[in-house]
Amino acid sequence: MKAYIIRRLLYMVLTLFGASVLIFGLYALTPGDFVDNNPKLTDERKAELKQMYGLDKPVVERYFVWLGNAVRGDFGYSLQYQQPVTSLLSQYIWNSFLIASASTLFTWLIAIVIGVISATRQYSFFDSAVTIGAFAAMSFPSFFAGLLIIKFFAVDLGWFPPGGMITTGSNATGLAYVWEVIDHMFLPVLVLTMLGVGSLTRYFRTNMLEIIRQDFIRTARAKGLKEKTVVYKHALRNALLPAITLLGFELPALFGGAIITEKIFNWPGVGQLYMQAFSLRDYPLLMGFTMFLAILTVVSNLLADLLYGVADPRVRLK
Amino acid sequence: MSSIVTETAGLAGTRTGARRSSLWRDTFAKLKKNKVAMCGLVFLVIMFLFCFIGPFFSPYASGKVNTVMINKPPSMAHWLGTDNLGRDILTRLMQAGRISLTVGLAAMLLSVFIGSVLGVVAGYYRGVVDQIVMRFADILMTIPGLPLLFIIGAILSEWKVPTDYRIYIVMLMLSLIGWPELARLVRSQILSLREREFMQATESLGLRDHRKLFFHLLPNTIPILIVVATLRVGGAILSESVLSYLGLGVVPPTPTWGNMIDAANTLIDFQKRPWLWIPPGFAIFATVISINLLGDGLRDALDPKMKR
Amino acid sequence: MREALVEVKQLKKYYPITGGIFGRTIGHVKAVDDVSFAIRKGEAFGLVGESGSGKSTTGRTILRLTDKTAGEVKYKGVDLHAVSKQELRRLRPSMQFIFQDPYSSLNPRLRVGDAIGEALMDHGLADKSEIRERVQEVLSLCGLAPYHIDRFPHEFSGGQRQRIGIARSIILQPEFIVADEPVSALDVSIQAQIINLFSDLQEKKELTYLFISHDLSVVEHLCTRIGVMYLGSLVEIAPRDELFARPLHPYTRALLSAVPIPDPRLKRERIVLRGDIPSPANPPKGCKFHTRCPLATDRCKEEVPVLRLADSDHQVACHLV
Amino acid sequence: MTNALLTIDHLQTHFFTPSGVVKAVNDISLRVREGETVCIVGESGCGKSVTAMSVLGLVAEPQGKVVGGDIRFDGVDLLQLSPLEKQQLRGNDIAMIFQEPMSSLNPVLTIGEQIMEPLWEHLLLSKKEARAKAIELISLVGIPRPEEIMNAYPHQLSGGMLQRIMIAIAISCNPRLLIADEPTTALDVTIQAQILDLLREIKETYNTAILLITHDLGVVAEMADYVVVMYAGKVIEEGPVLELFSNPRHPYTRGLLQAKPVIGQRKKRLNSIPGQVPNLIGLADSCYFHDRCESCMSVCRLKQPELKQIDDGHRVACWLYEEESGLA
Repeated sequence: MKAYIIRRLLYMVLTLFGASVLIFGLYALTPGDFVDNNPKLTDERKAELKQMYGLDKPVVERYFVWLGNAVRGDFGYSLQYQQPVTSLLSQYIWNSFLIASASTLFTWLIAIVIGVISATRQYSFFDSAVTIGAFAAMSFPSFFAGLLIIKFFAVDLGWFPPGGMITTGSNATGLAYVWEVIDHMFLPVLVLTMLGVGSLTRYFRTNMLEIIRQDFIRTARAKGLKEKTVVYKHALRNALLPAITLLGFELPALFGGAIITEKIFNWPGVGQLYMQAFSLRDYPLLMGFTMFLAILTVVSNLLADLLYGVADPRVRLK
Repeated sequence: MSSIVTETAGLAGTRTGARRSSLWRDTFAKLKKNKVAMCGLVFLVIMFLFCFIGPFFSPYASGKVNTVMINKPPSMAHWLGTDNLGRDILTRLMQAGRISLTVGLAAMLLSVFIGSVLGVVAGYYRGVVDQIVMRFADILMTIPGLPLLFIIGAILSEWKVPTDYRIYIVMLMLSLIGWPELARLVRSQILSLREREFMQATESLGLRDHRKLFFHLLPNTIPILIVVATLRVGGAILSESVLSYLGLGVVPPTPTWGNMIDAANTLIDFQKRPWLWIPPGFAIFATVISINLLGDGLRDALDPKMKR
Repeated sequence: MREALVEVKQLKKYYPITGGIFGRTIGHVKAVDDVSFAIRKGEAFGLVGESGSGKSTTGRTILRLTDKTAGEVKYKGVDLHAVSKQELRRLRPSMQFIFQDPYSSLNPRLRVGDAIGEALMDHGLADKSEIRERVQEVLSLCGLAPYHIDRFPHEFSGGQRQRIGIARSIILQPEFIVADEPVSALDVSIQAQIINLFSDLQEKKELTYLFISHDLSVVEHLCTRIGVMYLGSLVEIAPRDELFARPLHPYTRALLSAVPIPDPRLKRERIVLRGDIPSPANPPKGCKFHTRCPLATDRCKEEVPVLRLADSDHQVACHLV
Repeated sequence: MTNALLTIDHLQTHFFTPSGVVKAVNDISLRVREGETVCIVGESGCGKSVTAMSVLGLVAEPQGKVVGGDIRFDGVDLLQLSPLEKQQLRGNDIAMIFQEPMSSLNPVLTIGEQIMEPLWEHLLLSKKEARAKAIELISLVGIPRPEEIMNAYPHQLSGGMLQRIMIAIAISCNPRLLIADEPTTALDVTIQAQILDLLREIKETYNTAILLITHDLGVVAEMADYVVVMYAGKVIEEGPVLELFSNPRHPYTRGLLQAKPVIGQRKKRLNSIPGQVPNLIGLADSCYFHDRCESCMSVCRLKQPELKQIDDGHRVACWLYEEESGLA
């Protein structure tokens, strides 16, 4: 077990190193930066700023400086906000985490319930409806789904606020504040859930269908167990196990995927921050966030694999 | 593939054309029974006709600016209304579809090509080549697709790539982020096929390497490639639309479904002129769902045991 | 005594078990652990054993379908594991392998005619024009119809597929065939057809067989000399009649008595072995069979018995014989 | 003679596939008496397993369905039972073990949990009682260190051990009938001998009736009191074991007995049955064996023979014996 974790950690560091080269390389390729893009600055001032931010040094040197700082947890200063990238990210990350975790929760709950029911009633009307519905959910461009929902629920019906996290100018506190946030969360979470639920439902349905045909399910039935026990204890447990590793992909993908949704709903999360940083070419922030995603991906993959190793007796690590 | 057919045909001598493709005929027969998948297929054909032939029947195909007819809601003359330059939305939808479908198809072809070549090389030769290819794939896969696309898209904007070329570059970008997953898939297929007894039989028969590769290994990965490739087109169309919507992909005046929805970024168009941005959104949705349904049908027909 | 066609000397095949931070080898599954025997020209040598006995790995290693760990395999005096790839390829047609699973041993996307004929073409053993004819010939030899040539494997039953697999080997005019459990996936009535096909072919083509099976009755029917394997080692080798009349190793005796006989009147004294077959990753010390042997002594726990001649042409590895 | 415990009459189980209706079990009848071992023997696809699954109501729906006949267990018509009643019967009065012990146990639950489940469900034991009983059952089937085994997972045990565990689960509620579907096919010969011994022991100790399904005539000869031979979904011959083996009547039964190589009875050539088992879709009214039969007559191609009594307790479905029983 220990050896396995160490091996994985070593490998993880290597992968992250590769990713950092890739990320830095991509940004270094880009002509123009925060300083160049600001027409108000004089040439002298530009040169001064460039020296200050180290933008005048060769690429390789800049990379190692950046990497050296990054390893110490310092991703530099956001040029736009004049704040350390890490503190900026940690400020906004919780807002993102709020809608990401809420939608993950709903996605999994809905996907498990619907997936199991449709697998136990394969070829029924319900099953066909679920199948088509799942494909529909997978086929919406995320931004279009967001736009449609805002247009319909916020603009036309006026049931929910069209964006933001709190009503502009509101100074609600306590429960009223919580309620206001929930009100604003509703639509973005709905969109994220809708976008994610399709493929996960398909996953659970396929998995359950496969498991229900296995010999040990026949044994469970032959033992005279209740159908509920057979489906929810014997089959579902087996279907859930491999899904643990999915979680490892889901989480980072959700942060990546929520970028669009956050932008559309004007939700003050890292995605929104990221999109703004884009238009202003705030490279330290962009690189910091991209690196954060890469770290999140690698770490959550490792955690998911370890969790799976603990949960599944067949691969239980020694 | 063609060399296989000719060589085997030569080997077996008198063979009727009808028998030749019986495995594919079986597949198609199975697919035909799947009503949902057939609906998808039929719709896709209609969509293609609509986009590629439709403009020839439209009186507004020239796309001339018409200052009198700006932002008009749907009417008898303009079924889906007109845009801020007075162009017919329906016609633009067709022209945009050409680009979106082409980008989707081309990106798929390119990523399938790169992915399968690298996957085959990695899986067949293993060792160092395998390590290099797969580690590189791993690194690319650590960054979620969208942010990676945004970065590359932003670079493009900075390089001031002429708008005419951007569509090719978008294709390249999409295949660049698409290939690692395909390479992994093909590699794992090759690795598991190698363990099958018929591959050991080729060793026992003393067949040459190229024969093992092109007659035994590759033909057996084609079914799964077809399915994944089909689904890929849908994914590429979706990604392209996001990029173009954000102005990081194909940019006007070249129309795509994605950048048509860009109209929604103006508050007044978004709230009051839904005919500007809802039709392209539904065109994307309908195309992608058809592709997904067809792909799922193909999966069932080609290999029912295959999992996603 | 006829000359040996194949000589196996101290053959070992270990599969590494990896672990640790850098995936070091921390142990071995000793699938084949020091096996020596010879197969004489024209005979059918049977290799029997239960799962984990390494009989199948022995067969594969003999034909160099997997690489050996140690030892040598001489085919007509040539060490198969020492020759170059080109030389090996040149030798391939004369020694063929027949697989157990008739479903996975045929490429699903290749027509029967192509599957059987391609090796002829690839080795340049026949003109393109005559291949089809040769394929049809060999199809009828193996009990299939010439019109089957254009069909795909999935159109056939298990028994017919096994015939296709046999035809694929036979067309190369081999001298030596390793057949790995070729009938164990088949039903009794079909099994008999395939066993008969094996005997017919041997008669017509003067073949030498290495016939691997877990089924003693099949081996008794087809083979003239038999080796019994247990956990990677050969425990007994003897001519058929000798082995069945006078089994010397306690394992062979137990194996023989465990096979159910389809005769309800027959009441036999049966030796039921205790316990399970140990894992080849962690075989018992001394005689590998001592954990289940009803006669085991202290010596068996310590000392590995060597295969030695107990009688003319009857070898056994047991301290008690 | 003891009473019939299980009576199957004219059972028909069909599978509705895209290429047609597969009549997997096509009008078969058989009975199992208390304490008796009945063997159903036949080759793959003859419907022997489907028969067993039909008894327990485990045929995979909606493709498979019992479409006719009835199954009575101790006088109760099983096909008329509600799902709840069926569930209470399974594992309790009728238990079953399967061919593949490796895949027949849930990989993510402990052995102990899986043995205790039916004890909770049917015998309503408390956790503690169930645990004690489970440990007792494990040692009963001859596995040492039962406490350790309780906490083990299936992948940690060998095939033979797992089959013993399956047997422990099956006998946990003292069933009156044990259905064993190819219980030793996946096991090695020396392990097979152990399992067959165990089954015999259980039968003698508890007077459990056994319906044993197998393709191996050797196993039949060792275990059976009464034998039923199936071919293509039909019973073609049945009789007490001694009678059937010493005096097989149906050409298929004879063929099977001669096709199997037997240790110590070597022949120059095995008598094989030519051809293949027919496709079960769209069979015409004929003897299903006619195209492989060496004594095929014209009537065999036109009409299906019925199962007729020819001797005391020996029944055969073959036109060769129709005259003997007094019919033309």
